[in-house]
Amino acid sequence: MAKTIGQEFVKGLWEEIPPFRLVLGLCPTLAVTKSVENGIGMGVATTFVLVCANMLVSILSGVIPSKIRIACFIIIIATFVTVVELMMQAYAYQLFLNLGIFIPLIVVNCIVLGRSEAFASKNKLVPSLADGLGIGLGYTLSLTVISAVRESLGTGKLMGAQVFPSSFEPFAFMVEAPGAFICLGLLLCIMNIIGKK
Amino acid sequence: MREMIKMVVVLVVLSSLSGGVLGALKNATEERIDNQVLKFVKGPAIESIFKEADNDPVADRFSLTVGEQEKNFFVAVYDGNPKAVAFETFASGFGGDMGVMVAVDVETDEIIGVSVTTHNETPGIGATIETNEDFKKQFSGKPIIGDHKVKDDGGEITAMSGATVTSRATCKAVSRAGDIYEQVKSQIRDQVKNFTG
Amino acid sequence: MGDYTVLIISSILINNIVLAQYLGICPFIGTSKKMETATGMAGAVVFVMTLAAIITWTIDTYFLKTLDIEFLRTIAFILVIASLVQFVEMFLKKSIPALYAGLGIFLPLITTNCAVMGVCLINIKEEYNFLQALTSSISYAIGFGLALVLFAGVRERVILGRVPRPLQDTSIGLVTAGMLALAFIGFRGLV
Amino acid sequence: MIEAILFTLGLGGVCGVALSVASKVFYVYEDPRIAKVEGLLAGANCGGCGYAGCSSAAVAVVNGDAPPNVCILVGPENVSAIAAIMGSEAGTAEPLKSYNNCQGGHRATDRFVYQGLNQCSAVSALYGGKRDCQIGCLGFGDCVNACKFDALRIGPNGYPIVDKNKCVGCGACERVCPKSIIEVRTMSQRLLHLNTEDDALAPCQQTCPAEIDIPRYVTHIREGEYDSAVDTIRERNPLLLACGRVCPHPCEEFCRRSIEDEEAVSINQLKRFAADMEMNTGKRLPISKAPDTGKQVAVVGGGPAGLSCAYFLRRVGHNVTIFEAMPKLGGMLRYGIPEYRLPKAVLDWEIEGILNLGIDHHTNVKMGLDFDLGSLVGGGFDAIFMGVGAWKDYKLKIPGENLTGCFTGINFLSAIGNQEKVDIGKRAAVIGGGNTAIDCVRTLIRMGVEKVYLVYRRTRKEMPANDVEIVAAEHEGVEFVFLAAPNKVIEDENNSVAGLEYLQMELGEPDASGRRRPVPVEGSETVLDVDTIITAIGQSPDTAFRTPGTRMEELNLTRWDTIDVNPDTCQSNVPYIFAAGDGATGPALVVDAIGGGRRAARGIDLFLKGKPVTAQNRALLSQRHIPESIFTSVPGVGKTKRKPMPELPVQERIHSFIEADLVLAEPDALEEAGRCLNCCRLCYNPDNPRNAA
Repeated sequence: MAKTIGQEFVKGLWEEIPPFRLVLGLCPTLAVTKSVENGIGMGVATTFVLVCANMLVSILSGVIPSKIRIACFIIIIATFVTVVELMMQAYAYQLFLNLGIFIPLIVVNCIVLGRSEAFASKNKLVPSLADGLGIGLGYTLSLTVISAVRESLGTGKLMGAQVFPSSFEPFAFMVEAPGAFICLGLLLCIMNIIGKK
Repeated sequence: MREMIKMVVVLVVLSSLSGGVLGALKNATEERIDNQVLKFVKGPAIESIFKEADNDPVADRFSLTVGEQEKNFFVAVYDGNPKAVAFETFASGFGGDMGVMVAVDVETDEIIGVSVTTHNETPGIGATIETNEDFKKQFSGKPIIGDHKVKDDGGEITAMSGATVTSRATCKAVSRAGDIYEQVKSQIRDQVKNFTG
Repeated sequence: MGDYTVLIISSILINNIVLAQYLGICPFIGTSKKMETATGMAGAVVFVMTLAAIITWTIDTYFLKTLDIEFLRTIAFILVIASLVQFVEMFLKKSIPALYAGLGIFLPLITTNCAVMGVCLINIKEEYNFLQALTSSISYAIGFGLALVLFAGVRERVILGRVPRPLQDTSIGLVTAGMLALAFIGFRGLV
Repeated sequence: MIEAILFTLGLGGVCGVALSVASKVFYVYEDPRIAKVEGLLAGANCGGCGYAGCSSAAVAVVNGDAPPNVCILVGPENVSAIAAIMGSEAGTAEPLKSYNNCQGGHRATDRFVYQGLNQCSAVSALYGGKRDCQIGCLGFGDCVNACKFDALRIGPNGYPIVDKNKCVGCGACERVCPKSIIEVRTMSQRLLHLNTEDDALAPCQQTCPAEIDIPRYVTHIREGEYDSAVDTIRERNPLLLACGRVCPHPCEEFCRRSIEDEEAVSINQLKRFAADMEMNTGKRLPISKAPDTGKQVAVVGGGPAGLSCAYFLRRVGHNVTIFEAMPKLGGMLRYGIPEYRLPKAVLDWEIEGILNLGIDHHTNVKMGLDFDLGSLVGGGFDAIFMGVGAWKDYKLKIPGENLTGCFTGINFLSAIGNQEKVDIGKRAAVIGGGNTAIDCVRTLIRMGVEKVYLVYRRTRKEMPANDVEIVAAEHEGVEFVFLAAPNKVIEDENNSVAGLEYLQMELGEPDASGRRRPVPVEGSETVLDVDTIITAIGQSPDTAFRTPGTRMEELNLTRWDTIDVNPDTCQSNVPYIFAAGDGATGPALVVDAIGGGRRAARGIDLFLKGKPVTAQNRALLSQRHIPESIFTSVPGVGKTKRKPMPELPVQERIHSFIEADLVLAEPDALEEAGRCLNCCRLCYNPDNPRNAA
């Protein structure tokens, strides 16, 4: 527990960056990374839920009986997911349409529940906030990277701007399901190579 | 037993708190969400009809009860003069219900324009109704009240080639719009006056 | 009847829940290392998915829609699914220990299986009626099981291959899943 | 908004109530630690650990199948908390270490030429591997590749070698090994492991009632690692000094060398050599033990079975208290085996070492007199081990048996062992043919008795005593009277013994045990002129511990008065009472009692942990050999001379109780250890490597 707030924050960006180091939350990772926009949107939504749920769980951890803690965490998380859902409908409707059922599915993203249980329920408010923010931003970062790879290879464009010369024939399959799996598998492999000391 | 009661109480309190918070949030954002939904779902259809309107017809709307249903009416203001409303009707197309937005001049009871909101038609055939302006233009200027039919059925509308079913469904929807308009014509006229750009 | 055939085929093969809809990937990767585990998990998923779909459909239709509180769908569904899973687990453990040993131990894994929640949401989104919802959820579950069992079969062989160290485990697993997904794309022409 | 609140309230209520009720209605007992461990896991049920959800992972941790750090989500605090939960029980808190069981390397023959992938998992898919041996190492080193800590390498003989300093016990190697060559076990798991059909077992190890890993300690001795040899023996036998002296070494009968060579490897002498090495340095080797479990076990009887059981229970972390009826611990080792075979100083040193582990003991307390079952249960003991031995001599049931000058074997020996003065005469007869009888005659010789007879109703061939002992007794001048059935004791005017009348016997038809039944010859009464008679014709347990009014009365006894237990688990019909040793088996070898004590410790450990007390899966038990490992010929083994055991000259030894048998000298021991073929199930090291089998 000698970690400072800063370290708690930073670890999410590299040491425990999901979904590479913590191989969790794969479904949205694969599903929404067709475009960078969606990737970032999903990342931000997850970060919001993570931070809020972490904070609330760390505040309430004294009150919640341990036997039903998972149920309580689920309620808390589901509440924030619904908040995100409503806010997104109100302010970013296009993104809401793009992400579709993956927004309500943040509730079953193991990263969120995992952090609540593993970290927030045992730590004070500020470290929990830092942890949530760190992991959330790490997740956003990963999603951005994956979606950047997939979008650029799959469509030849990135955020609408052409990144490959027009002679480049996009690998259409990169934006399809098989591309998602293979892309993530190879990125995981690259992370393994980099991470090896 | 005590423990069990505590568990249930905590669960109940937490879930009802969450319900309350979400309910409040929903109330607060409801209007905006409705706007967003209409803007993204009906918006494009309305805009394509009311291209020259001074106001935002999606925002300027009222609802009336027709039969048992609530129906939204979008008001278009031309030169500070609210003179047209648009509303949606449905008819069964080739691939299920098809939504058609019909705009009516409240002063002359003539159709201003017709556009499709939602459909599930066969791509390349029925689905071309989205872009087939020639087909849709046929309705403009016709009185709203009355039966609209394709030529095969003894009407005046030329069907899209190869997409008779879709064309018929459009006619049917427009005819239904006429029925509705007839029922609530006076109410519409009263309501429209409130919107003065 | 034809509609249902189309629904079944498209749910199992074309829109396979894992390989085309990207749902339930965590348990898909996690429980596919051994064939035994995979078949157990597949069975448990069919069971829970069907049950969950029935209950959530009922709740959605008779409570959420009538009370006009559809925005509470997420919280209601997850609570119902989590409680249901826990309930079924306790029930099996006490009453049918043999079945529990085979399927029950996989039940907790299903709580956070986004496939279950996902199918419930798809049923609502597609505005299925009760029978359609039931058919689609059973078919999706079978699709999940099919993908899982196929994948486990492949993975059991993959360990015999010489996989470079950085690619080992999850990494090669994902690439394998990609190949499987590619094969499933071939079903698209079916309907 | 009101609807929203009401709905969620209702939903929460329904779910909460349903689950609470269900948790009561569908309650099933679980190890409480599972819930505790599960509470420390993330609860996300993500499956990242490879187990089916958090509760499965918790079960795996509690069963010792998964390490405490199994969860990929939780941080180090939780891992150490889980380890702490598990640490309160023998098991995972101890360092897990990888052990390589196969010493075989390339010694076993190959059945086919394999040219596939260089991976164990691949070759094992093909008929279980190319080696002839079904259990042996395949040698492609999947384990080496699996190890993330560089703790494994393939040694020069083609089998993996573990670097114990680097091994963290993660179990990766064990999981990839398609055989059971690499085993990751805690010390407790190894201590209580019984020989199984799948183990890499040499014939000698299969035979040893205590299941000592003989090839391993002989190898240690050969390589001069005497401390390791002692540690290896101590994994199975805490009484190595005593056993090294008194064990009749059944293991040597199955030594593969004895098939081709004249004599087997002198296994027991090597054990004694290693044990004496430790004692003679005067420094005790440290004995590791698991963290305390907080469970209390009472061991009734401080003999070899009790000491062994107490020792193993203590090492796996339970608290043990020994209750001994005699003034000192040791049981038959002290009171049945005479000083010249096992010096008391040696025994004291050995017992002290066992007690040093932290075992309490009370002496001079007899069950049924000073305490009973009620006081043990009331005293907070969770389980009771009965190692009461067999101390009641059988009677001859002939007239005059109770005259002055008549003794019974165990009474006599224990009086001597207790350094009491025993009033014996000049001429003595000992009746019986077992080890107790031999111990009696050899003791009498040393006490200065002029003429010592040994009266036995069959012939020398049928004598159950150890042959070495009989030979030694012959050397020391004992006169054997065979085929003699005592008829009556002749009485003089002082109510003392004046002679022993016996009937001459002849051998008749073989009886059920295969021995020819002695039949008395009519009118052949003969009188031996003796003034002291010791009857040593066998013993049974003294059942005075069965105090009326306690549950002891329910304890089932066999018709020989021994405690009726399941031989595999040593559990009696009263679940918390276990028994082993002579008290459960009837008179047997010390090494049987030691093995029994360990089996009982295993049973008690299972019982204390709330696991089903059952026999170990595929355990060999009761000396069943693995048929394929018993050879009729051993090619490549030549004749070498066994190093003779040094002993005191007869004249010197018969006048004193000084230890008669001496220990091997170091060079001899090394040479003797070199005779070992280092066998496993099928492999062995032949003298001539060209004839490798």
